[in-house]
Amino acid sequence: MSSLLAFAAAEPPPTLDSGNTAWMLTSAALVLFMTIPGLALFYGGLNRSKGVLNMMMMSFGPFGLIGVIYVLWGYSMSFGSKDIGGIIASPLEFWGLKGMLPGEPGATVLQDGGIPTLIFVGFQFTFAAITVALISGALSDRVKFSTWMVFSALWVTLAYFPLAHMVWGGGLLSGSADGIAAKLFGLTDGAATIAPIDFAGGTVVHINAGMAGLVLALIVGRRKGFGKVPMRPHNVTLVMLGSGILWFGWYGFNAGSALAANDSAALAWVNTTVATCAAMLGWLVVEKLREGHATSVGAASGIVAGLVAITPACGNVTPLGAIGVGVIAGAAAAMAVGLKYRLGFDDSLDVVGVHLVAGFWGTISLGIFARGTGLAYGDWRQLVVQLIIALVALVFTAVVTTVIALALKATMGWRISEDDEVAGIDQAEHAESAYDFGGRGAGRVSPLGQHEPDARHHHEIDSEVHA
Amino acid sequence: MSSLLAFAAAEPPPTLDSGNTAWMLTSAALVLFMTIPGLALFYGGLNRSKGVLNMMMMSFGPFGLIGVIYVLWGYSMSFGSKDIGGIIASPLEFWGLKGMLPGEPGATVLQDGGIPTLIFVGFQFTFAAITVALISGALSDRVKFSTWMVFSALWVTLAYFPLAHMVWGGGLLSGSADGIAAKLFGLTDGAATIAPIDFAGGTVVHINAGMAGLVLALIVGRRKGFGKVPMRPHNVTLVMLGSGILWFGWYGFNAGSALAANDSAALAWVNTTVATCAAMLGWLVVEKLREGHATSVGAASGIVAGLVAITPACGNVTPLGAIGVGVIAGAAAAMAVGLKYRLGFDDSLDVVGVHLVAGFWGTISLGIFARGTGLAYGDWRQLVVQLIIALVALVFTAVVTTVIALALKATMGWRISEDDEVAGIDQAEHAESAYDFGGRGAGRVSPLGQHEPDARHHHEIDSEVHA
Amino acid sequence: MSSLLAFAAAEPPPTLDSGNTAWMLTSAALVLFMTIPGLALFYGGLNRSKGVLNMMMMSFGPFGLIGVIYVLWGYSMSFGSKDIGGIIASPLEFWGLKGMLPGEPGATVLQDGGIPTLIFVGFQFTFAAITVALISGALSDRVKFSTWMVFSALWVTLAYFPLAHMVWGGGLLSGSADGIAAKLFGLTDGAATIAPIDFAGGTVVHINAGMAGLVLALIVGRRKGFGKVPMRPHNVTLVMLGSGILWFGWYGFNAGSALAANDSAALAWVNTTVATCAAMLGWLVVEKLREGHATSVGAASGIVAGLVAITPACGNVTPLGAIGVGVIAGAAAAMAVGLKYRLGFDDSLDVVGVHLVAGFWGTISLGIFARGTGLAYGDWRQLVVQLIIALVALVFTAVVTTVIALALKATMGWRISEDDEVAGIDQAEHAESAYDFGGRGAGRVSPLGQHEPDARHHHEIDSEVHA
Amino acid sequence: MKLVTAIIKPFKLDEVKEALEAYGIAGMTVSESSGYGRQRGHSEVYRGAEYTVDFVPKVRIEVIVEDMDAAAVVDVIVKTAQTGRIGDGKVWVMPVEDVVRVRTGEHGPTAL
Amino acid sequence: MKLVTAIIKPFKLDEVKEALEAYGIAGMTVSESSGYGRQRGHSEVYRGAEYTVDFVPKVRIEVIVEDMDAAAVVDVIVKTAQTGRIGDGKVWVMPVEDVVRVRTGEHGPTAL
Amino acid sequence: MKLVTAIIKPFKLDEVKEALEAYGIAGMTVSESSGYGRQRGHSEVYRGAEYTVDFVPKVRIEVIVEDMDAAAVVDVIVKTAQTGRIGDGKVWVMPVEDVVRVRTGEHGPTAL
Ligand SMILES: Nc1ncnc2c1ncn2[C@@H]1O[C@H](COP(=O)(O)OP(=O)(O)O)[C@@H](O)[C@H]1O
Ligand SMILES: Nc1ncnc2c1ncn2[C@@H]1O[C@H](COP(=O)(O)OP(=O)(O)O)[C@@H](O)[C@H]1O
Ligand SMILES: Nc1ncnc2c1ncn2[C@@H]1O[C@H](COP(=O)(O)OP(=O)(O)O)[C@@H](O)[C@H]1O
Repeated sequence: MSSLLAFAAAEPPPTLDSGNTAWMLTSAALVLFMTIPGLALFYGGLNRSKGVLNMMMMSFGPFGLIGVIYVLWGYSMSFGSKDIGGIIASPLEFWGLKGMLPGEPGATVLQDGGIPTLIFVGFQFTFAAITVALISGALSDRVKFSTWMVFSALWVTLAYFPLAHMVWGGGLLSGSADGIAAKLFGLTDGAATIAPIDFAGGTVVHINAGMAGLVLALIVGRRKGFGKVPMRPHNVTLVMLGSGILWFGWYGFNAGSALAANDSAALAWVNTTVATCAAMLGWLVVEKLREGHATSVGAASGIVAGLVAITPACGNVTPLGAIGVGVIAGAAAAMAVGLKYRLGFDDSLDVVGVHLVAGFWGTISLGIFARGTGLAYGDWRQLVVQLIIALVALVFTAVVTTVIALALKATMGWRISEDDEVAGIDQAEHAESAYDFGGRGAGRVSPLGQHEPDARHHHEIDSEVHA
Repeated sequence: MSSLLAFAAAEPPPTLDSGNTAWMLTSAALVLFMTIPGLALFYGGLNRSKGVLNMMMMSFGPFGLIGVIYVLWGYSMSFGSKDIGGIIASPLEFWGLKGMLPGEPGATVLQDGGIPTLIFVGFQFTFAAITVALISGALSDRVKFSTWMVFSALWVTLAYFPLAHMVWGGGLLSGSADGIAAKLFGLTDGAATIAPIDFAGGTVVHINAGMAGLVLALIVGRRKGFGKVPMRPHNVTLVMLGSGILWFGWYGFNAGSALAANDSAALAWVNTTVATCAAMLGWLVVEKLREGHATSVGAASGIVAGLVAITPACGNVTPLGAIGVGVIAGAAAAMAVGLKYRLGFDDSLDVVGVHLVAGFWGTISLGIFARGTGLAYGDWRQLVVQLIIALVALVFTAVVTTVIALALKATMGWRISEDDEVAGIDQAEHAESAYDFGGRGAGRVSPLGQHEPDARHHHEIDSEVHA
Repeated sequence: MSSLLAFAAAEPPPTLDSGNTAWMLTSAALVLFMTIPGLALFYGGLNRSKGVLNMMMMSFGPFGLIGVIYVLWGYSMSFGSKDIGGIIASPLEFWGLKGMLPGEPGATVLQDGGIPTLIFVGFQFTFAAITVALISGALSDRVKFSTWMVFSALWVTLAYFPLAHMVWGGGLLSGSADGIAAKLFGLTDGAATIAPIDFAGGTVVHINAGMAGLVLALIVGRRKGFGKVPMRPHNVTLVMLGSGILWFGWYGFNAGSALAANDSAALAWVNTTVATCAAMLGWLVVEKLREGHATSVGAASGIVAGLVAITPACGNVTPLGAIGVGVIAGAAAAMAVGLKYRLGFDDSLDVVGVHLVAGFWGTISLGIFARGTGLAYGDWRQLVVQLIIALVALVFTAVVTTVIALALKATMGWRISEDDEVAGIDQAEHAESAYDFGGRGAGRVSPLGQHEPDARHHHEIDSEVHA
Repeated sequence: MKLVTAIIKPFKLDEVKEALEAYGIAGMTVSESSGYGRQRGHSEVYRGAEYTVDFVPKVRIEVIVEDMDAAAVVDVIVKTAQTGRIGDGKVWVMPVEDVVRVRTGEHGPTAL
Repeated sequence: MKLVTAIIKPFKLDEVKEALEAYGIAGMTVSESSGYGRQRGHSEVYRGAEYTVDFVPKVRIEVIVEDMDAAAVVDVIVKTAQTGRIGDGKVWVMPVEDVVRVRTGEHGPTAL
Repeated sequence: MKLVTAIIKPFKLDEVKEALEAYGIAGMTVSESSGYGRQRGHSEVYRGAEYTVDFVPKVRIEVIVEDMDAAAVVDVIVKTAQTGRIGDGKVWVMPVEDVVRVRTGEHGPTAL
């Protein structure tokens, strides 16, 4: 998305480029595939079996909601031209994507690579959706599905769209003349001399989701038995599958953020690959030294840490730089994930340890490795700019998430009952269980609608509680 | 595939467009991925564990068969120029794809978007194959694999190719001068004034498969214990995975049907996304109101219903219209799937409830929402045209399927023995079981070929029957 | 990769083609997806459950390592211009991909289809990585992970890069003026009159991996109980999923090897599809005749055999020829996989039976079916050339692999202890188990770092040994 | 009291459960098991090799009953689970010295 | 010797195991099972139909003990596994004529 | 008659089955279980934490035999399942009052 700043200002080129459009159609589909079903499987496999379906639904449910929201007001708030204080744009300008359809006069507006505006909308929607889904990893096995759905709608509107606008839509954290970076080190040709770099979403996606996960883990509280009872992954083949789908889809995320099929996309492709490889090795080496075994959950986690860290950097570092970004990301995340047991917050599937840590590192790594402007090239100003945007994003999200989470705590409430938590959230919230390999153990079948809808749900369950 | 009518008549443009070609190469692969393994996993997960492999083989087997058939006579019958009565084209014209290879003079014929004819062939093959695979959901756990393979070859030839020709190949249900629509409301510039719309296959794929499923469910009969013994999904994580692969691959299906990487593909992309999101919400809300719980199988099913309904409409409605198409599709299918228990036909995995209902709705929804010509725009004629093509397709398929199914019933027979059905079709038909987590319970291993091939198969099984 | 020979000599065209670039960005991602997680799942599902994670890690681990190696010296050794004896190129020329980044003067070198060099690098990396991963199927359940990682680094450098150079980089097995083919049948216009054909990797990938698998199976030895205790697939749904991902990704492998989105890619697409369909049928028919049942593992295996066989041939045969290539590949591999029990080598997951047999057949099948130059077209010289490159590749790999494998046997050792093998390699090497459906049976949880790192690993396991 | 253990074919479980309920038995414990006996297993085929699975899936039912009910309960199970085909299973009876209901601590017959 | 068999709620297993250890019991065998009794199962909903699952997951513990320990062991299990809610389970005692430790071939109480 | 119950290491199942067949035992019932005893479980590592699995997988065999065979059958099992390593398992014998073959309704020894 490096070219978005240019886009915000420039007039669109007159012709559509079918090659760039082909790549964006593909990329948008790839990013969708990351969440549905990639992330859902990754998180689901890491979860205990009694909550795997709920964990998957925490990705699927918001995805549906945000799809509708993005068309109605999300795109407009993120990328509309009616900026409000550098923080957000008006939700009304492109309400319902008005004026953008084929054949509409002012609507065949093309991005600078010659792509239809609509596919840019689709591409951006998938980013908003996965960011919310990422957060859910902090909350496994204990949260009301209804509260989570309401949270998703509020958070995407009040935390995600603003940050997307600030960073990519020409707001405060962009390289625009009114942004923080321009205030710090001045302007060159009407834009910041040292523009902040977030190629594909280190701040907007990963710091944002990671910080939200931390806040929620603290406000919602721990799973019953956290730190005492083992809560280990119930199906590691799903974890491996999920990590593979994430990696595959991430080419849409990163190389697609060039918004064209060009040199820059090719560089992003190679950097994404090599950083991820290096991060997997980094994680495995830490495990091997520390515990004596390199695990497969470790490999999958290292992959995700590498992908996260290279996300902001993939268009602006060399492949050798990418190896550095990756290996440090993998090792750092491997060391960070144990912290939750010491500090006592139940970030169940390590949103903080992986996304916040690697996302933060990836964002500031540009201060070191960015081609031409990083420390390694003798300039310290990029590092200052990157630190500032990372910290502003962190604080902004922390505040907004806290407000939303406390409001919901006071009203709808976050937690399911202790009884339900012990019996398993899949049964309590979704009336389902994930597996039935034996084919035994079920008694009667009755088509719905033949008895009263309210008289039969799980109050029959004599939930099993610790006395 | 909106442009196919034009294509049938127009002379090909002289140059190949690499961008459009890139998109079609990708799209064709995406549609293949929908069936292998997407649909197979979706259906397999919904099935009981003793029949999961057979259910997957009912997608894989015909896929192989139709691949060969399509090259031999399928493409020619669907898209050949030698039309026979508006219903079918000659199988001989392009037998074995003759004349289409690179370097062959008359063979580098390009579609109007500048794509090689061969990739159009590949793309269209994947549609034929998934349509047959869709039907299998009506038949789980009880059908001879050999009969199913023979059915597939007959049905694709006698039901699918004709309908593809009628709708997309310039036949009776197209907008051509000889079609039904032209007869009804006259011609403009040599084509129907109000042309029927089926952008990516509402009639050809979903009404066709859904109706065939209904006919087969009636003729083949119910599983032993249907409606009495519970037959619930044995592995919901496979269902979620399958639905995710289907959604991802459907971008090839829908946006690929623009046959180019352009505005129209971008609109199809966005509409496909938002309708599917809305349909998932629609299904979940119905469940929540009716049973008190929103389930994950419901989310996966809502996704499929939305994808089905938007298929014919994705190129011709606005994103707001797509929300309407989707939410109604999800809610309607959620209400339809229970019907089989009342009406007593065993449409095992809901081909009728999902594909027929949502496919029918999607096709006629264009009469309401089609940009410019729908009811919402003040014209009623599109609605009439859409109703007519939907009904003609329905009746055509019902008749052809009934004839084929009864002929097979009288000759090969459809059902495996009751003993085999109770013991499990995976063992009976494929001599396999899907899972072996424990690694216990197997006695000897013998390389094949060391004993008589006929003396050893499951007559040893003392099959377990209800006395 | 037919155009690589041309590329080696030609000066790059001046402009980037966004359509071809879009297709290569997509293709490279597709080939990555074949390994991560496609092949890992395919092999993992075929394995017993106590070694599924190790089997997956044997794909994941080397993938990470080779990613880093490829950037450092792999690309340079394969495709550098400083040829050494027709066998290899200098590792230093493009060390760390120097000189290839966007904006670097001599670096925006484009391939002949107008694609950035970097995406060609990415694409080629994925081939190197999957080739190593393929070998692992010969070694399930018994090999030290550390030895396997070291082997991977050595083998990719000493066996894979040379063969890639010889075949695609203008070396001995290419059509260049210094190659074997030119020596045999003379030159036309400065290149071999009868150039060897390996469109997408029959020799470099499949013969190479298959032969290495055979050598390793012999040197490493059999699993405990091989041929006596049944060792059957533990999760066939994973096998089906893996085969589907492989098929999908293979379009990047084969059609991507055209290095452009053009006629040739479209032909490769169709041939890949139809040969694979025919091979699946071929395998199933052999099974049905021989054992009385067509199995789903057979369908998945037939798919892979067909994909392997058509790999070298997909750009140079007709669709009817592709049916021939496929059906023979499927049938031949189905007959070959039982051999290991007779001959007594434990090629655990049939790398030899599938990849070596089908890869060899595919390579020489061009001698028969290659358009214009095959036997079927009245010329016998192509057959001679194909046989020679296949045999040279076979011998080269056998020698190199033997040397590396014996060296490792003498130093690090290949096998885990018998105790560990019986207890299961997942626990022994990775301290993990793949599944925990019950959620019972675990005692305490302790954050790492609270006790001595060395005092606690699986010496506590009282491993279960056959006395 | 007596413990009646029955090994039966899995698909008979629901019927047996209902028959026992009809007889007046209010509780039982069920687990999955595999049987070996006259009934042979089946063959499976994987890639060029054939496997014989010797064990056949069975369900194992345990019911504690009062002494006087033992014979009748055995009878009910045998009648309901019978298909007359090889592999129908076995039922056996063993002496139980005491039973306790965990919830209340009651001993003996009232604990059932 | 006696065989004490206990059917309990699965989440009580760790506590029971610890209580038995504390009492001095060094070994036991555990398996998964499903119970049927006063405690009812639950409902699940899939696509337009609702299913009742009659059986409730239970854990089955077997401990061989010396005669004099039987009553106390039953007591320990009952106390620890008790939640006072329906479905807490049953414990029963049966006579054992002999026990052997496979590793050494020792018979009787020393085999425990 | 007697019920011989054996808890053994899973990989010994096939050998024990064959030895019993050789002795002349024609049937048995097998289930999966987990053991706890002298033999310790293992550790697993996931993302910065380590877990101890206390229970070890075992197989549980049940064979009904005539009184006179009980001692010999115990012997066969003990001999075959023995590896001499901790965790080899236990075998115990209990009195059975009656056995019925479900298929035929035969009682007593002929039901075996
Ligand atoms: N001696 C035995 N001890 C324990 N269980 C047995 C014994 N013999 C048979 N069984 C169980 O009974 C089942 C049925 O026995 P089988 O010999 O196959 O048929 P049938 O009882 O009809 O003659 C077996 O699968 C096994 O579970
Ligand atoms: N007669 C019986 N024989 C064997 N097991 C029984 C019997 N009755 C109950 N059980 C077991 O005990 C468990 C608890 O019994 P239940 O009637 O639900 O509650 P409670 O014992 O608290 O009254 C059941 O789930 C079942 O496993
Ligand atoms: N008191 C007991 N009651 C029932 N089963 C027991 C008892 N003690 C041990 N076991 C079973 O025997 C198995 C082996 O016991 P263990 O103490 O580990 O080794 P060993 O018998 O060789 O001394 C255990 O895993 C458990 O299944």
